[in-house]
Amino acid sequence: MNMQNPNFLLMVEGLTVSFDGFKAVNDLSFYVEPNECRVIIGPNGAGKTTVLDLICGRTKATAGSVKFKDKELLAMREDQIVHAGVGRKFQTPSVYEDLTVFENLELSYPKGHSVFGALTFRRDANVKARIKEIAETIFLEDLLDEKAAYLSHGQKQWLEIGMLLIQDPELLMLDEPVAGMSVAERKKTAELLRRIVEDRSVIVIEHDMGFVADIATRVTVLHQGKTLSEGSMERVQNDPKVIEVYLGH
Amino acid sequence: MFSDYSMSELGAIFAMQGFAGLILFSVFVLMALGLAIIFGQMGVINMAHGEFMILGAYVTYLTSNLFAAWLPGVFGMYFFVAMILAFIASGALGLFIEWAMIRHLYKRPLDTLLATWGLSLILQQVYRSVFGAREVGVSIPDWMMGSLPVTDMIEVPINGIFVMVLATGISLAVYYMMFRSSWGLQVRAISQNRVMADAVGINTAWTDRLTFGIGCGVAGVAGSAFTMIGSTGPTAGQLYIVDTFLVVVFGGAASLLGTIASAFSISQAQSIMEFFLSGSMAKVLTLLVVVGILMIRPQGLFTLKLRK
Amino acid sequence: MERSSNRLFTTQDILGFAVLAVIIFIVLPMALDSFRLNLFGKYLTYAFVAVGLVLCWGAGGILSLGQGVFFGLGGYCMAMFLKLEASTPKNTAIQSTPGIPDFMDWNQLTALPWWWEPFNSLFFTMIAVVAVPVVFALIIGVAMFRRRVGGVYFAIITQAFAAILTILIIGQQGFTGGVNGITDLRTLHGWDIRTNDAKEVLYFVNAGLLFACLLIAQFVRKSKLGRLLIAMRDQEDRVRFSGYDVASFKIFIFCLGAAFAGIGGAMFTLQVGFMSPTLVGIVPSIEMVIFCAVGGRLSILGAVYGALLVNWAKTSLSESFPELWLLGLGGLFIAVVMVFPNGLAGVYAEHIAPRLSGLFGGKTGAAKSPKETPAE
Amino acid sequence: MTDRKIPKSLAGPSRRAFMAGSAAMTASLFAPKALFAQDYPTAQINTTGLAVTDDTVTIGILHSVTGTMAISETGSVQAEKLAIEQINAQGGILGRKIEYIQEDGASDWPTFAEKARKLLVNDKVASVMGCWTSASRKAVLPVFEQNNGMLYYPTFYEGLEESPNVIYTGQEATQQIIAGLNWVNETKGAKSFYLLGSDYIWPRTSNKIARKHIENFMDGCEVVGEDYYPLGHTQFNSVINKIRLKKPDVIYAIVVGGSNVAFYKQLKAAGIDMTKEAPIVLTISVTEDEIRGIGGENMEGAYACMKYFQSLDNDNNIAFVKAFKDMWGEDIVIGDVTQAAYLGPWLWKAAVEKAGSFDIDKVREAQIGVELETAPEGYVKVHENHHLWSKTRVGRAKLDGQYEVVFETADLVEPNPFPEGYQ
Repeated sequence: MNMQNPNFLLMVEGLTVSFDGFKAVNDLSFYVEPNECRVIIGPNGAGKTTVLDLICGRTKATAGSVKFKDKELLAMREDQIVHAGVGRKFQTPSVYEDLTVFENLELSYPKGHSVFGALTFRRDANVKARIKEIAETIFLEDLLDEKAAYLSHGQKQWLEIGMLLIQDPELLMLDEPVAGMSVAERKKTAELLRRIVEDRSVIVIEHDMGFVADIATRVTVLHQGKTLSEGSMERVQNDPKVIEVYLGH
Repeated sequence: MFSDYSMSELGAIFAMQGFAGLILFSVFVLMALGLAIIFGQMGVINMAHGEFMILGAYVTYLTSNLFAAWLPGVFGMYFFVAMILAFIASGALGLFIEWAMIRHLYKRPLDTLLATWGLSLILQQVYRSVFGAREVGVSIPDWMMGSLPVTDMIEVPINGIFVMVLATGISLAVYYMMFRSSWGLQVRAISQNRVMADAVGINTAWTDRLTFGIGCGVAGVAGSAFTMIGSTGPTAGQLYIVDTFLVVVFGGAASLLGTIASAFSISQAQSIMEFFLSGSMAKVLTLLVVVGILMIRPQGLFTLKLRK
Repeated sequence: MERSSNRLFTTQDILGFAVLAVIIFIVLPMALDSFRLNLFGKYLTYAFVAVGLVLCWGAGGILSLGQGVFFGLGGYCMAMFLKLEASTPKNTAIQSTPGIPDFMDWNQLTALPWWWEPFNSLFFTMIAVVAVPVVFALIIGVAMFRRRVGGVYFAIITQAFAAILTILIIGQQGFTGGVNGITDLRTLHGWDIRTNDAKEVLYFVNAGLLFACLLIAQFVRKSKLGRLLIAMRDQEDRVRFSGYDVASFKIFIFCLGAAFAGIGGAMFTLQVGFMSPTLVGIVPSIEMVIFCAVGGRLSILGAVYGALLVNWAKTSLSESFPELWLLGLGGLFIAVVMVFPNGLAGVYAEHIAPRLSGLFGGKTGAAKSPKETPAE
Repeated sequence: MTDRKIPKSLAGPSRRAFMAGSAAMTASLFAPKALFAQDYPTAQINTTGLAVTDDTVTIGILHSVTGTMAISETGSVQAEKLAIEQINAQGGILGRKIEYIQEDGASDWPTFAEKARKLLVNDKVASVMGCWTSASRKAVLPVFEQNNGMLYYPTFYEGLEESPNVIYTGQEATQQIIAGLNWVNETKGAKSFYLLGSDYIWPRTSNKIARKHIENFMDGCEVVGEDYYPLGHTQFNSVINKIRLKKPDVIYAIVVGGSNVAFYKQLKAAGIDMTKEAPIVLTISVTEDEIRGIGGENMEGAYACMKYFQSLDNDNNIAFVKAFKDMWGEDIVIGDVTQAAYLGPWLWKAAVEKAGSFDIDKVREAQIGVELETAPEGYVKVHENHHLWSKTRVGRAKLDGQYEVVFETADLVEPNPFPEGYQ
């Protein structure tokens, strides 16, 4: 199914990675459209996080191709992939604990990314306005001067999402964004995601089926590094192969 | 450059040079094993490794004096007693240092480096105050000195054979402990996942201490063996530290097999180059090649590819 | 929403710089005789290295155990120039080949090696003092950081470089002066650097250069790059996935540290009057790390105090109790790691600054957590 | 050698003086010609502001007490302190007791320079006994020349230096090398030589002189190999194999420090029994001091070329060895450099008394031609090039770690720090 559809934002084809012979991701292909919210689910060890790692360049693929807006990502460095418009949030929140929320966002601001640029970067009005705007989106406008270390777990997750948003990526990849959140925080996060998806594509890894049903446009089920099933939430839920994998063992 | 020699001479020389390489290999293995256990399994940089070796050498010196004074009849055998005592002394010091210092620093590997460097300075001064600034002469039992004539041209030094046997023995012992004993299982479990190991009831604190102690003990045995081939003085331990670290890093820190492979390749390279070049240039070239390879392949020779 | 950390100097920074300036430019020269002042000048040359280490290690988490290499390269560049100037045909008339440095003559060299030639020019030398260490650092940095070697591995490999360079310098004595180093340096463009007056002038030149480096360091720390370094130290992957080429930042800061060290080395040569491989090896390299650690690995001003204090203690302790010096130094290493991980600057920020601010009733940032104590 | 101006009692300690045990008492008993301070007003004998009072004169001792060189330099410090004590016991110099300020060079050359400056500039010492390695001497040399100090340097060294501010009480290279090579050629019939050394200036320069001498001045002799190892190197099996391959008559070894121990142990272990003298091992870097670390059993049969051995059989030396052991312990050994260090204070004393002044310039002038009959090594004399006329001796190492003297030159060998034809 080699579809050369220029409408796809991301085309993953034949993606394979092996660790000492063990194929964590095996000949995987899938396609993401603009403004789609794709959720990847699957049992533990299915290779979900590895797929994100491969796309964003954190792990080098053994074979295959990942095309983003017709650019081959596999040949690019992580920072180049980011500049191409792909953002990545990690499973455990990774924010700069020693810096304030403001500084966390500022470091992610898409300007001054070269050595010289960073030396001469000035905190001008545009920067401040943009940071304020993002902070409002992620519910942290009152905590700008707080050190990130003092935020709650959920707030750190939001902050990390905010750090991605400020770069305005076209594709956002989120690894378990609601893990460890309270019910109230989950609701707020779902609302946040829905707003985010409005003008970009998102790939989300999630276990919480209720949350998945809440946000997903399409769902991909991974099993042993391969696509087991793909389609709408409803279709996937009724796929006997999926039921077999989740319940059979 | 070979035209001056007959074939049989050349053959003999290459045989002996190969043997020299094997001795150097054994020396490297002995130096590096203790460090590989500590660095590879615990991630701790022990800059005082050389001083733990020298402690073993001083213990050997004291033992030889004791035997000479009290048990001259069995002086030839003192070396074995000395090695056991060296293991105990260095190991005990290792346990103490782990308790007093290292255990507070597990999360700061670069800081252990500085702290153990400080420790090495202190140990040097202690040795100097106790044993004097001069090197001490350790008398070696007669049966260990001299060489075995294999053919009329090839002779192999007995102490070289002894070092090789010892290196093999200790490698096997370490291998057995790491992969066949419950301690080894615990050590490996901790190095994979400390939190989990803790959770399933492994006494991580004690295992760490024991690991550090055993690593230091092995260093002590190495130091004891080195009295046969090198000098015993307060600062002699410093001579070994760079070589030792490079052997371990080059091998791939987490792999004992890698340490042995790297000791083998470095020793052979150095030994071959020493034959064709001046000793100094051989050393520089060996170090440069090792560092060069490490730049291209920073994970070292042997390493498992792991999912992050 | 103006935040204090975005300004180049906070009130506290200004105070810190001012106090240090008063100590270095006024108190020390007035309190010390020419001999002691020269000694402190020598200590200050180590402070260049320590400041570089604060940037690399304290801020960037890159611990180099090979800073002696850069210190030595800078020092050797300067020494080569001075040696050429001292080796006039007239001064070296007794040699078989007059006009070349004495150690070359002893090693049967009959002509100056080509790579010594450019060091006839002071201008070239002044550039080389910075450029040679930087090029070295660049090569090491590109090779290592591009391949994401860091932490302990980086420390050990830089240490190996220190060992290699030492063996090379000693082994190639015809070109380098070997274990003796390059000695008997006399004049700089005809100006005798051995007189007491010259040494005083050099002290102030040295101090001025140090302050220039401190200002550069402060600028870097307070720029976005400075915050990025801290971010990288703690969450390298996050920085990378925020679109930064992490390696290039590490290379930059490593090269900057090397440049500082090179200047320090050159000033060392000028003030002490020779350069030798003992300044290049593993031991001095690690000692330079301890200067930085004692001062506080996060504080650029602390690094200066650290270098002064440790060396002053070394000189005075070894004058009165030579046997105890190693014990003291060893204990210092351990204490600074286990008890005062943030060194003098940490002690100041935790214990002294709060009292001071209580005394003056002012709010001078005493509430800052020790982990990110800025300069002083 | 007939025109010796210095009265024996001034030039050195008598044998009986040591036997008396208490040094203080012997001063008045056995030094009848001791000079009295009041005969030499301080203002007259010290016109340049040195640390000289009406009853004391201060000198400096500058060696490494810590670091890698402490091993070697300890003996020199002990010898210098012994000499100072003996001189004081005889009434001092110009009626003034010697006091000393000891500084630690810490095996670090910049520290040596720093301490030298301190001694000369701050302490104004009248002379300095010190340094061991060439590197430390090179580091302090400009300091001494600039501040016009006087250094007594005890180590045998590579030569190529002749500073007006240094008296070299050890041998320069030719004094140590040439006679020994001739001896091994003439008495042992040695024709082929393998030169080996630690990689730094002294072994390299010495081997260069050895090579020139072998190739240009010894008929039918050749150098079959030359090799250098970094300081501190401990693995010599490769070079031992090379030596086997080349089958030299003589291994000419200038290995130093910890490497020494490794080299000789491995040589023995490789089956090269030095007592069989095939090949002969000839060294210029192993004194009795070093043998203690190497072990007599590993050194037995090797030849060393020095100017002094502890076993030297003359009255001066017997008294010196006894005094040294009385002061520093029975099981101490004395090597070539230790003896040379012992000469320093005595040579300086002789020069000061000859000049009748502590002024550096006058002492320097007076120093030339000073003779010391009481030197443990025998009679020595200061050459105008600031080195000593000394004999060259060859000793054979015994199991107990002492050398048995097997050869000595008939006459004193002239020091020649810039040897023609050897460069």
